[in-house]
Amino acid sequence: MKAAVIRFPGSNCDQDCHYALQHVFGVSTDYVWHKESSLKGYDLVVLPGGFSYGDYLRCGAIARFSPIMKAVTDYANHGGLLIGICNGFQVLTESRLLPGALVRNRSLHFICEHRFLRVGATDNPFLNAAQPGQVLNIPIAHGEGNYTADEATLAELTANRQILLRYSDEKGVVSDATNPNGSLQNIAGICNAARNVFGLMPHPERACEARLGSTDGNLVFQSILNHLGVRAVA
Amino acid sequence: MKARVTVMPKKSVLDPQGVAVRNAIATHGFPQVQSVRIGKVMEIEIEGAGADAEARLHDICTDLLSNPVIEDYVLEIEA
Amino acid sequence: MKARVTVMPKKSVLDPQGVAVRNAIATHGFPQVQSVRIGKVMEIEIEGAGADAEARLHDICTDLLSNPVIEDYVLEIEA
Amino acid sequence: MNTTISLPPDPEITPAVIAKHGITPDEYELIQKILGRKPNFTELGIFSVMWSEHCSYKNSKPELKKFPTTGPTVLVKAGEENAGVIDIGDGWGMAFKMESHNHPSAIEPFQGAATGVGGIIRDIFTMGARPVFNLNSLRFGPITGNSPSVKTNRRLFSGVVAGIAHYGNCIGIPTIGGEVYFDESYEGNPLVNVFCLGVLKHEEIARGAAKGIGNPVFYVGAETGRDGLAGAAFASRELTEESKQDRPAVQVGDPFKEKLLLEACLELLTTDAVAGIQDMGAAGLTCSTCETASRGGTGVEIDLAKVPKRETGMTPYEIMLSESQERMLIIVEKGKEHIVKEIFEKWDLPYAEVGVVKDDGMMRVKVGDVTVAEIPARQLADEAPIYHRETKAKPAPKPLCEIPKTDVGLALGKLLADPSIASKQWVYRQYDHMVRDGTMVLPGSDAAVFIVREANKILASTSDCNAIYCSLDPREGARLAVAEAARNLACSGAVPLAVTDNLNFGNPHKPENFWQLRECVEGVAEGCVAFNTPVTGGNVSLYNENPSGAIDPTPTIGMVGIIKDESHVTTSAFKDAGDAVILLGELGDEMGGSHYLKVLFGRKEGVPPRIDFAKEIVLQNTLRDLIAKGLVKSAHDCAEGGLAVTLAESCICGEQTLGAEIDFGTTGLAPELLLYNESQTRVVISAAPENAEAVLKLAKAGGIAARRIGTVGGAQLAVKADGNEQRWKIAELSDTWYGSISSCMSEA
Ligand SMILES: Nc1ncnc2c1ncn2[C@@H]1O[C@H](COP(=O)(O)OP(=O)(O)O)[C@@H](O)[C@H]1O
Ligand SMILES: [Mg+2]
Repeated sequence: MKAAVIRFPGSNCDQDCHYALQHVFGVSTDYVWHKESSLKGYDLVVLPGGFSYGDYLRCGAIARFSPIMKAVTDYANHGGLLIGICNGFQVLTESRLLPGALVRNRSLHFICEHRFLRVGATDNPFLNAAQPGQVLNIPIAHGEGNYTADEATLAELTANRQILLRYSDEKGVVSDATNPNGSLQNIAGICNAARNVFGLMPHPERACEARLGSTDGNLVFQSILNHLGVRAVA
Repeated sequence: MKARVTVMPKKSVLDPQGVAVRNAIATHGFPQVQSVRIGKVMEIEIEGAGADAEARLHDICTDLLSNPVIEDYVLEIEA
Repeated sequence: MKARVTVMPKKSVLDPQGVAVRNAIATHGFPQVQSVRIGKVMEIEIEGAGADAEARLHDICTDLLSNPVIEDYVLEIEA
Repeated sequence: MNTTISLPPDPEITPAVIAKHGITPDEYELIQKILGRKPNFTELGIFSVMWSEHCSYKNSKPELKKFPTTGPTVLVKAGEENAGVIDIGDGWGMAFKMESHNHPSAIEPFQGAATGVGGIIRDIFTMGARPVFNLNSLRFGPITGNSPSVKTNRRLFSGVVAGIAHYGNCIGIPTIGGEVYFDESYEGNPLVNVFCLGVLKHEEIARGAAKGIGNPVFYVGAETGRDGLAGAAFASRELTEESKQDRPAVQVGDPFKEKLLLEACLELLTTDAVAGIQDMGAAGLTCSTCETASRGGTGVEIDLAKVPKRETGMTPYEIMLSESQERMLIIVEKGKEHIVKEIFEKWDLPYAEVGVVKDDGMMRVKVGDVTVAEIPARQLADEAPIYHRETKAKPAPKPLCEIPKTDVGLALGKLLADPSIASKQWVYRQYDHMVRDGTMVLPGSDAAVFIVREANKILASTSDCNAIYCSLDPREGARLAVAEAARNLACSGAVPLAVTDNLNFGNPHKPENFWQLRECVEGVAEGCVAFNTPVTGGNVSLYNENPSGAIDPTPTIGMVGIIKDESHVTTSAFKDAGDAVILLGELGDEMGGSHYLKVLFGRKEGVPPRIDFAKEIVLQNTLRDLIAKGLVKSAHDCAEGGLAVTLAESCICGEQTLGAEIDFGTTGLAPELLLYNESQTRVVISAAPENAEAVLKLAKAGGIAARRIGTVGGAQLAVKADGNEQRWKIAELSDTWYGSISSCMSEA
């Protein structure tokens, strides 16, 4: 299996994602520069966190027009597995590969801390290694992670079981008190209707080693490997 | 040619910044302020564009300068 | 009463956001765009304010809504 | 942008113009002697920034020589380059430094702090090091209450934190630690000291010298605008009402540009194209050209017509003095120009060949064929006049005659609520402190711990300075700051390696202020000798005053250490119910300069605690031995607020909260003295119950007092001594400590 981590000029979690895939899971992983135009031969594409083009105007707005995004869109439209983490999630909504939008946290502050997440549906390539309702401990670090969508979109997301992660407490209870940023229905991550594109604000790549406080992020990468029928070799 | 684009959050979308500013104004001793909505304004200078400049600016407004999911824009050409 | 406050970065102050957007528009096939400057616009609704409302809004503009060190503001009262 | 340069007739150089540039008549004489003629206006501006305190250290240099700067691990010494470099083993080194942005932050907190972060990061990657983490040390006036000045302090505090967050988060360097204090003395003159650390292989160390006659000089990075005109000169004056007129001194940072610049420069440094590299910080193009020439023993000639500019009609004076951010000067090996072009085009960054290295020792500035400034580079960069300022000792602090009493139970809550002691979560939550995936100990413990994966090294880092102690006794206060930094590292399991310092003081022309500076420098030097931690660099910020006087002397210490084994990483929170709580060190009895006096009685007085370095070193060595033997589950040093605050923090600062039952037995100390004294050389540790005896034995064998004082567990912190008992609900202590700053900040 081969994975690609897209590198926008302002990406800053690219190395962390690369490390998780290459060194924690032994997946052969390349960096792909934003000026490239092809994604042939990859089984997984990651849009990492960071500030793609400085995130001026709106997060992810300018990245949407970078040369590589044409290839990313084609790749996704042909069923390729695509995951956008934090800024990557913002790029996905700006590119309309996922519905809705991510706006300023309701506190107006950037928030970096460990958070509990309740797993929604698991019948997808991204969380099949988890149990529905399982609670994961994965950090967040964003200023604009407040997910919003109109009612019709929300109804569709719900009906199609596309809401994969919600901010919760340690026991999995989802409430306003456990909502760090004002996200609609505490949404932390969603997938598209075809279930090959996943966007999430939390950083699974920051939860891959016990020495950094949690290994729950591994479930996401493990799920992808399961789906592709690959065994980790690290 | 000069253009001015104003981008405002849609009425249906929560504007956390606007709410925060309203509260700040209220505690600043001006509770009569009912609501504040905050948007962006962009002043654009263009040189030597063709007759289709306005149409192209509209494209840029929907593609780049605003996100139609959450925002509306107004384009004014100032000659 | 409605007021509209437009806050723009001062001319000599770097506007990294404007520069980034100008570059994005240029690579978007519209290189005739010479410059973009980006500011904020705030739509404020006020009810039952006294005759001094405008003066007080000016105070709020300098104290709260703009940073006079790097920004200029324009206050418009829309009836 | 295509630009023209204005060459207006030079304003006449009158005594008033000279004075406005902060140049004394004697200095003007010296300038004329160096040039052999009168300077023109541009040259006057160039001298004024290079000879400002910020760039020349003309008031502090003789003092800075007192620091120990050598040692077997020192690869690049303080003062040689933009930052010192220390060996961390296996061919790896670290470059780190602290820098102040106090005055810009007072005028525009967000951009002032942001550009401070940008500046210190450039100092680090200029050395060829990849920045891996940042710290920040902040001081503001009080933030509790509702007076207009308190509101201003809150605005400054929130703006500074947001600015640091903006820059550090965007560029992707985690801000993993720091300190924040609130005190009246910083009213109107906040301190913003920022620290960056980077790692590199020994052979990757880059130099800031203009080497190789005939080599082209490249300008890379952001275009030059009129921002921050003469900021260095500005930072070298007192803040007054008139400072607000100095508004053009505000620079706006662009962290995205800096990210591009960082990546492009590090990529370029892996090639053989670079002969020298220097960031443009304070005094921009002026400082970088004359410093590289001076270090290289060469001359540099540049043509301002070729400098990328953002605005039209700038004068040579403005271009030379601009402090636009995110710019670097690179001396390129002749024939390798194409490598620079390729890399900077890849990163979409402006670059231009603006000049050439010459053999005549001159810094020559031209516009096309017209020479607009011509100054001997070495004299300009290195021969600013040096002043030996007058000193006048302040009276020694008087011992306290009595220790005021209050409800000792309520006192703990008040201390934990004091913003200087309360949790700084409101601050560090806004910083991305996990990016780069190496933060093993998150902010909130005694020291931040970061594993540098590429080097497989675990570094611990802290910044410390209790300025109350320094205001009462500057020498002892400075010694205490170094000792506390070392103790914080020891508590995390680390061995201290080296120090960077930021000396924040008032106007040096006032003899008391200069005396404080001298005492503090000597105190820091004594501490660094004792802990064997050379000073690798730092920064001096003088003229920190407001209308009611100078700030408390604040010699901020940034210390870095190394942890030999992953299993030695230790944090300050109690881990498991049933664990033994052990005090290493004495019960103590020094109340002078304590937070108990300040927070509860508004008194900053008394003789601050004394530090005995020999004893302190025994304590720290013993603690590290115990940690290495796997006997220590938590370690937290006693600092502001004394034993009671230390115990409470160990109960509440972890992922879970735990109570503790503490019994001191018979002490003979008044309860407030026992609980809140701030004697040094004390650490509270916890250990598995079965290891408690071994810990006590080993500590005593090492020559350090140690006693078991209780057991972890329950929902309360209970402290018994001399027949009295105090009980506090952990949940309440926790709410107070975590909530205090955010509740202050949620007020208007
Ligand atoms: N307080 C200090 N302690 C030790 N060295 C210092 C101190 N202040 C400045 N230095 C050293 O003096 C040299 C010049 O520093 P500086 O002018 O601040 O560099 P920059 O040009 O980046 O501002 C640096 O090597 C710096 O580390
Ligand atoms: Mg420097």
